[in-house]
Parts: sequence; C-alpha cells; structure tokens
Amino acid sequence: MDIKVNVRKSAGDAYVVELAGEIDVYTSPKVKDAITELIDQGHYNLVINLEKVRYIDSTGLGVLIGGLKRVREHGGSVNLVCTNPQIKKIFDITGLVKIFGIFDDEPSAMKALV
Amino acid sequence: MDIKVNVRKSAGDAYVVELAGEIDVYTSPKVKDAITELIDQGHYNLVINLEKVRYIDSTGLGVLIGGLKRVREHGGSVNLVCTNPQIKKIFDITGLVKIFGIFDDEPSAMKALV
Amino acid sequence: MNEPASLSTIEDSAFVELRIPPKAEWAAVARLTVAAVASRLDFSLDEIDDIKLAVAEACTHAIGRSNGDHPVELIFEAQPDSIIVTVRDFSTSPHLESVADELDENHVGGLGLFIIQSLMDDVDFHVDAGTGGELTMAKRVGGTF
Amino acid sequence: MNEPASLSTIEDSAFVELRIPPKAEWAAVARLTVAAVASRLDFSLDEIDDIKLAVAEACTHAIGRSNGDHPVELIFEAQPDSIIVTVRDFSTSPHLESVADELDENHVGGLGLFIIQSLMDDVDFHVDAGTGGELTMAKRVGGTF
Ligand SMILES: Nc1ncnc2c1ncn2[C@@H]1O[C@H](COP(=O)(O)OP(=O)(O)O)[C@@H](O)[C@H]1O
Ligand SMILES: Nc1ncnc2c1ncn2[C@@H]1O[C@H](COP(=O)(O)OP(=O)(O)O)[C@@H](O)[C@H]1O
Repeated sequence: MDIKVNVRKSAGDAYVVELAGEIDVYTSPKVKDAITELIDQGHYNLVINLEKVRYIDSTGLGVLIGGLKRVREHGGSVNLVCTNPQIKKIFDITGLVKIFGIFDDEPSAMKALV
Repeated sequence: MDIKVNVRKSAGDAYVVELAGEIDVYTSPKVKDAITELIDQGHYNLVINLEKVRYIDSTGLGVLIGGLKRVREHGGSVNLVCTNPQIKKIFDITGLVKIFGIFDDEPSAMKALV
Repeated sequence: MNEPASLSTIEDSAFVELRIPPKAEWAAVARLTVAAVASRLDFSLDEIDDIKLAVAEACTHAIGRSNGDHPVELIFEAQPDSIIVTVRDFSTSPHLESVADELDENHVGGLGLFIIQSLMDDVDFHVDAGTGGELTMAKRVGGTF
Repeated sequence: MNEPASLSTIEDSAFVELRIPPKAEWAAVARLTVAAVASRLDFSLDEIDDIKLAVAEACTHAIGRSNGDHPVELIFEAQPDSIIVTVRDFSTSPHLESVADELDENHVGGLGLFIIQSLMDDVDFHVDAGTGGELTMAKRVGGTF
C-alpha cells in the first residue's frame, strides 16, 4: 500500500520515472513531486514506467495529465510503459489512450520519444 | 478466501489430504468433512499437507485436533506437512507441535507414518 | 488480491459497514474492505478490480469534500447477484451541489465520477443540506461492462 | 498481503470502524480490513499476521456467541506506535460470562482466546448484561512477542 519512485537518466536528455506500488489519493503527491522536480530542472522528455504499478486511480491519472500538460508547453512529451490489463483498461475508458503514448516496454517508449 | 481440498491415496493404506487456501471459521467445515469421510471409511493413517495453506486459525486447528483424536482411537496417526513460518508459529505457540508430527515435505511425513 | 474469487455464498442481503477518517491515507482501507466483500460474491477478479476502483474514487471525492470533522461512511450491501455501495460524507459544503449537478446532467466533469459511471451499473448522487452527500452505486455479477 | 508494510503515517489517534454480519463467511472481511489498517503503522509483516489472526479469533468467538440479530462491531484505533482493537458482539447470552471468567482467571480455555493472549500485548474482556461482550486487545509496534 505504498509507492516507490525511482528516477533515472536515460539516452539523450530523456528521463525515466519508474513507479512501483499503488498510485492513489495518498501516494500520488509523491509521484507528482518527482515529476515536478524533473520538469523544474528543464527535463521535458519523460518515460513513465508503470509496469510495476498494481493500482492507479483518478488522482494518479491527474498527476500524469498534469505532467503531460507542462512538458507539452515546452515541446516535450510523456510516454508511458504499461502492461497490466486492468491499468490499460483505465486509460481506455477515460480516453487517455489517445493523449498518452502507451507502450509495452521501455525501449519502445524511449524510441518513440524522439 | 477459500479452501481447496484434494484427497488422494498414497503408499500402503495412507491417505494424503492436500489443502490450499485459508482455513478459518467459514472454510474449516469443508476440511472437517473431508477428514471425517476418510476416517468413516476406515483410513486411520493420514498426511495432511498444509504447504499451500496461507492462513489457519483455531477453528482449523480444532479440525486437525479432532481428526487426530479419532484416528488415535484406532491406533492411527496424523502427520502434517508445513513449511510456512507463520503457520508453524501457530503450532508452536499453541503447543500443538508436541502433538502432531510436523514435517517439511510429504515424503518425510509419509515415511514417519509407518 | 490475487486469489480466485469464491463461489457465491450469500443467500439474502448482508450488510457490511465501514467508517474511515476523512484522510487520504485511509482510502486504501476502504479499497481492501470492498474487495473482501465483493469476493464473497460471484464477481470475476476483473469485476472486483472495477468495484475497488469505483469505491476508491468515491472515497477520494468524499475525503476531498470533507471538512475533517466527520468520518466517511461506506455501506456495502451484498445481494446474491449484486453489490450496492453507499458512500456518505457528512460534509455540507456547497461544493456538493455541483457534484450532484454533474451527475444529474450526465455531464462528465470529475475524472473520478466519470470512472465510477463507467465501471458501475447504476450510480446515484444525492445531497441533503443537513446530512451531506451520499453516492450510491451498484454492480451486478456478470453485468454490462 | 505480500506487500512491504509502509512507514508510519499516523500522527494522532485515528479510528476505523467495521460492522459485519454475525456469520462465518464474513470473518475474512474483518481479517483483511484489520490488515489494511495495521499496514498504515510501522508493524512488520509478521506482526500484521499476528494481529490478523488475533482479530479473526475474536470475530470467530463473537460470531459463535451471536444469536444472529446483531452485527459484530470492530473498532480499530490506530495510534502512532500501537493498534487497539475492540470487538463487540451485542449478544447477551450467558456463555459470555464463562469467557470472561476464562480470561479473568488466566485460565487457558478456548484455543482462540489463548492465541489472542499469545499474540497481543494486552487483552481485556468485559461483559455488560445489557450490551453484550466486548473484547479489547492492543499490540505495540516492535512489541514483546
Ligand atoms: N479524458 C480526459 N482527457 C484529457 N484531459 C482530461 C481528461 N479527463 C480529465 N482531464 C484533465 O485532467 C485534469 C484533472 O481532471 P479531473 O479529475 O476531472 O479534475 P477535478 O479535480 O475537477 O475532479 C483536468 O485538468 C482535466 O481537464
Ligand atoms: N494445546 C492443546 N493441546 C491439545 N489439545 C488441545 C489444545 N488446545 C485445545 N485442544 C483441544 O482442541 C479441542 C478444541 O479446543 P478449543 O478450541 O479450546 O475448544 P472450544 O470450542 O471450547 O473453544 C478441544 O477438544 C481441546 O481439548
């Protein structure tokens, strides 16, 4: 019932935010902080890896949407890595599949950034 | 939150009762029925395999104790297979380790029956 | 909860009630409790995940609206082939009215409410100036989604 | 619940309340709810298993004593370094007195009560002829067992 956030630099100026656990009303501020910090540092090309996320709700989606909006203002983008069918379904029903690039693995998500 | 009970004949006249899931006030009657049926059929040498049991409470212990008492009346015995430390601990604190033979695998439990 | 859902064992309506403090850290308790209740019915694991999410969204909303004085109350009614969940905050802030409007006019406002409407079979929101907001949602076993 | 217990996030006392029907099939809900509450504190996974089992034993007893009319009520008080659980049946059957005697005289009668006493730091049973039985148990983080 907690979230682990791991941020690492990848190829080019891209950063990977790897999340593990549950993203809900309690844990999403931690995710928001990590993303906000990256953006404040001027990193606008992000891959957010949700492979180890077992649960996400609207507060977590709100954080991802907020991050996407901010990086887009700087011509950047956010790609997601997501394989869990239940979590993919949430992006489906909310229509967010059309807004985020969603990929089955990190290399594909990274490649599509550039 | 349920129990699976699998009964199979083994070497000699021994029977193995393999349990998987949680043994609590709701599911223990199913376990009791399986053991009672074996004893009613005249099988008094039992191995009860708890390797796949994630949870047991006093109602489950009561069923095992009840089975042991009945087979002992016929010179039989009940050996348990148990590897889960939390479940072993319950046999420890209740003193039931001294009453049941508790083994790390089915072959050892079976061998000790005869 | 990677356990197989058990066969239905409910003969009549059964009620489980839960109260949590109106704080973010307690929403997870509501999620786990409703999953435990739903797994007593014939719901598939996917359906249980849907119910969990819908209830979490309702709690998040209730917690967000709360002035911190009253717990969030959840009532789970387990019927043989459906679950009915009522989430009550006892907050009488004006924000409540706008949520009711959103649901009444089928206006998809909050993402959370939209998710609830997508995952559950029936959703109803009701505000009482004296007692606060009450969101009721139902899901049938093997239902529409 | 094979998840790492999270760091403590409770500043003051927080109360979670649960009511379940007095039937065997609902005991699992109490178990999962208390595990969710306890995992908000700094308990180890083993300690959470202990609390789960103790609460299950208390529910089993309460359900066994129930005449079926009243729910079993559980109150979880989460403090920064301990959890206090109260389990109330509203049954006023005479059986209650004997359970109180068992605990009072440190007589290890029911296996379930013995398990509760072994796993929890403090256990108290109290009977009121009018309102039924009330079992209170507390466990401290990193406590004695
Ligand atoms: N399907 C969607 N597509 C794009 N943006 C969305 C979608 N749903 C919500 N948003 C945006 O996400 C943010 C948070 O949404 P929402 O949860 O509805 O807000 P609120 O806090 O009012 O409930 C808002 O900026 C909203 O515009
Ligand atoms: N530590 C023990 N060693 C051996 N037998 C025990 C032990 N604890 C309980 N029993 C036996 O297990 C059965 C069920 O015990 P218990 O749960 O205490 O009964 P009750 O239904 O009165 O609560 C009884 O026959 C009791 O004698």
